[in-house]
Amino acid sequence: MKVSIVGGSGYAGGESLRLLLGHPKVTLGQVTSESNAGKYVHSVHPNLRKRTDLKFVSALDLEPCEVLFVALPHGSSMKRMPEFLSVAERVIDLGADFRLRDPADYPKWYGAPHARPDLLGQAVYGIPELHREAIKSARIITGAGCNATTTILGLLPLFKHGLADPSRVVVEVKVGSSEAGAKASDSSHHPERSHAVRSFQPTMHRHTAEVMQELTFGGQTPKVYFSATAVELVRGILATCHVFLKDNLAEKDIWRVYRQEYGQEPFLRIVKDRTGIYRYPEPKILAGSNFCDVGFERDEGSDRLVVMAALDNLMKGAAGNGVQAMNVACGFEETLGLEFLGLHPI
Amino acid sequence: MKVSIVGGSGYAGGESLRLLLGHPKVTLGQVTSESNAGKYVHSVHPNLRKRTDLKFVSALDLEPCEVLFVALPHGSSMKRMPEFLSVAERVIDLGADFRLRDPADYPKWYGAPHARPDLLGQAVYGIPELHREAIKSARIITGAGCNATTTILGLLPLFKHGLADPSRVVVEVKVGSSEAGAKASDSSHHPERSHAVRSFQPTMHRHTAEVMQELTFGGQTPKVYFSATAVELVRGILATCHVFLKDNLAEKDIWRVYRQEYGQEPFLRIVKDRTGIYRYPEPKILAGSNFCDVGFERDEGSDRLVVMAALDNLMKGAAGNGVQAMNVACGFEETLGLEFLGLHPI
Amino acid sequence: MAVCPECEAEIELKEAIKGEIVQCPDCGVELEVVSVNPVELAPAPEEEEDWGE
Repeated sequence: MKVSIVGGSGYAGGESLRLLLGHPKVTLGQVTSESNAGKYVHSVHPNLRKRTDLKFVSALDLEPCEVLFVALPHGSSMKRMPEFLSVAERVIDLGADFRLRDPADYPKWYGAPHARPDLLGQAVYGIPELHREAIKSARIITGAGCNATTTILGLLPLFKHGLADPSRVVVEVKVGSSEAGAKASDSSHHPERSHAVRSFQPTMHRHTAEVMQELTFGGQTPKVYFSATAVELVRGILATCHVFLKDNLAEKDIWRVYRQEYGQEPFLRIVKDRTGIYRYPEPKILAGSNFCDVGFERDEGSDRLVVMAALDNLMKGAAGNGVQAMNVACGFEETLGLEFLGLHPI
Repeated sequence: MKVSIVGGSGYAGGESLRLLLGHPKVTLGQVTSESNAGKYVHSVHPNLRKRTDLKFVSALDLEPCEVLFVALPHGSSMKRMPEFLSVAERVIDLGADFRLRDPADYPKWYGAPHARPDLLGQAVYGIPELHREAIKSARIITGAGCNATTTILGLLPLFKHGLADPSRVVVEVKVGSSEAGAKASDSSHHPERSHAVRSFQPTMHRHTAEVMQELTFGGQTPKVYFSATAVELVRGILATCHVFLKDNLAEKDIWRVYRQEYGQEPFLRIVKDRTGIYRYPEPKILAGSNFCDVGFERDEGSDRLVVMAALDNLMKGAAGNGVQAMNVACGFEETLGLEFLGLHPI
Repeated sequence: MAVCPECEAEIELKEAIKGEIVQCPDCGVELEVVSVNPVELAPAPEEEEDWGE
């Protein structure tokens, strides 16, 4: 099956390229990058040395393919989606342009109306654990925000079963530096970014819309209060979510709900361990894997439940999830090409 | 093919377990650990959660198998090799006990005579790039020291072709913290080890014997002067080697010799790039991969050639090399189970 | 098949055009096609950008 990538020089595009190169069902088509056209892909992605002599091409030379991964900066794929749909049967857009279903949400959250509201109906929010069936027949499969993915997967069972108060949800994500992408900036300059514990968005909003959209059950939409802090990581997110339970549930009950929802999911692991060093979800040991680990702890003296969720923002938070969605859409074994378990120690 | 591991709770044993779990030709037998017998392997190796419910067993319960990986502390496998040979057709010993061919070297370098010199003849130094043919018929395949492997692979072409002065070889290895193993110590306590640039062995000797043994060509044994410095890494080694060329060779000539020796090797890459960020070998992007990257730069004003070599001490420096040697010994495709390319960015 | 003047890597060139810039797959140097039949390559003029510390 021929798969191409538009926007292959960034981190999400490069990670998609790495995964697709190792995917048994995929023949790699083209990888586009306007700024690097004509250059070897390994000159930008050194881990691909001796693995492929593929060169970047311009998007103008894009040939037809079965699946097209799109990893472009914000706002680009909105305008060019018709062009992509004319080239590929399925488009997996890792960007943010088609994530929200309601056209009215775009001016509200992203400050500008959607360029192609007519296409929104064809787009499915591409997290398989949430929309496996819909993905099977979708032509546009959207990526999900990496912080949103972590939060949604952490809290889904609670809101699906109506166990948590939707008016009081506080989430703080601790994030690595690769989340900001491959473009260097003053704040990513090593002497400034190294060893940072930086409250770069104490009242963050960007991913809230997706989280509220995906955690709406029974007409009830939770209000989510976000915060983001940069920590000493390149890959990885840890979301610490504070929710308040409607009933006085014991941890046993919480185990049951999470096991019911996630027990059969190949990529979701409930991590709450009485022994060992890694007792709760921790991002560094997930680097390169497609896992999202979820744990929780009841606050004895109150109705608070702290839920912790971790993943690799470039894998389950972007490219890995894209390949997983491709596997679902094309009827392959969902874990195909995504078997890497992560490294320990790292 | 049934493969078991003796000493599965350490880092090298754990990495072997991760690789063997993902190896298409391997059925995992037993994984022994005296201290953790009865415990789940994932309680010690968290990246194996939801992947296996295997439990550690005691080495006393070891059943016959085709290949036995041994990852025991120094001195243990020497005494127990007969026991291992009675259980397995082939033993891959990641430890140091059988690495030196000459029995006289053991008291000289390791301070004590070898316990089973009679078995030394059956042991082959297990780096496939050096001894591919011999490995095919060996019953004992030894691992190689991770620092030694890095240095040997960096310098092999020069000494094989007699291009460098054997009396003046200075090597400084920069190493990560996982090299010291899973056992905690005062110096590995995070506040003490973090951000260290620590000359912990300025006049290191431990790996010299192996390097001299494997770089002996035409009866000439090079004298290697080692130094080791700990740096801010968990996995990874960068060896910076200073050699002095007999003739005034240009970089083109060096390229030719390295390409001649390593061009067809799946795991050895010549990394010397005029562009990009990663122009010379760099350990962090090799984490989890079985690559050893080698680069070099001529010192214009003198006869010095600086050779740089990098690898992951737990992969090509230990478990990955063990699996590669197993593939060679059992007639499998040499890269089987070792396809992971490493992560970028990381 | 042309050869990189810097590292002697073999470079496959389908219908090379005079003046075209190609990158060596091994050493990454930018090369200019200075003549065709047979194809000859010479290091392309490059601005010296700093790299590293």
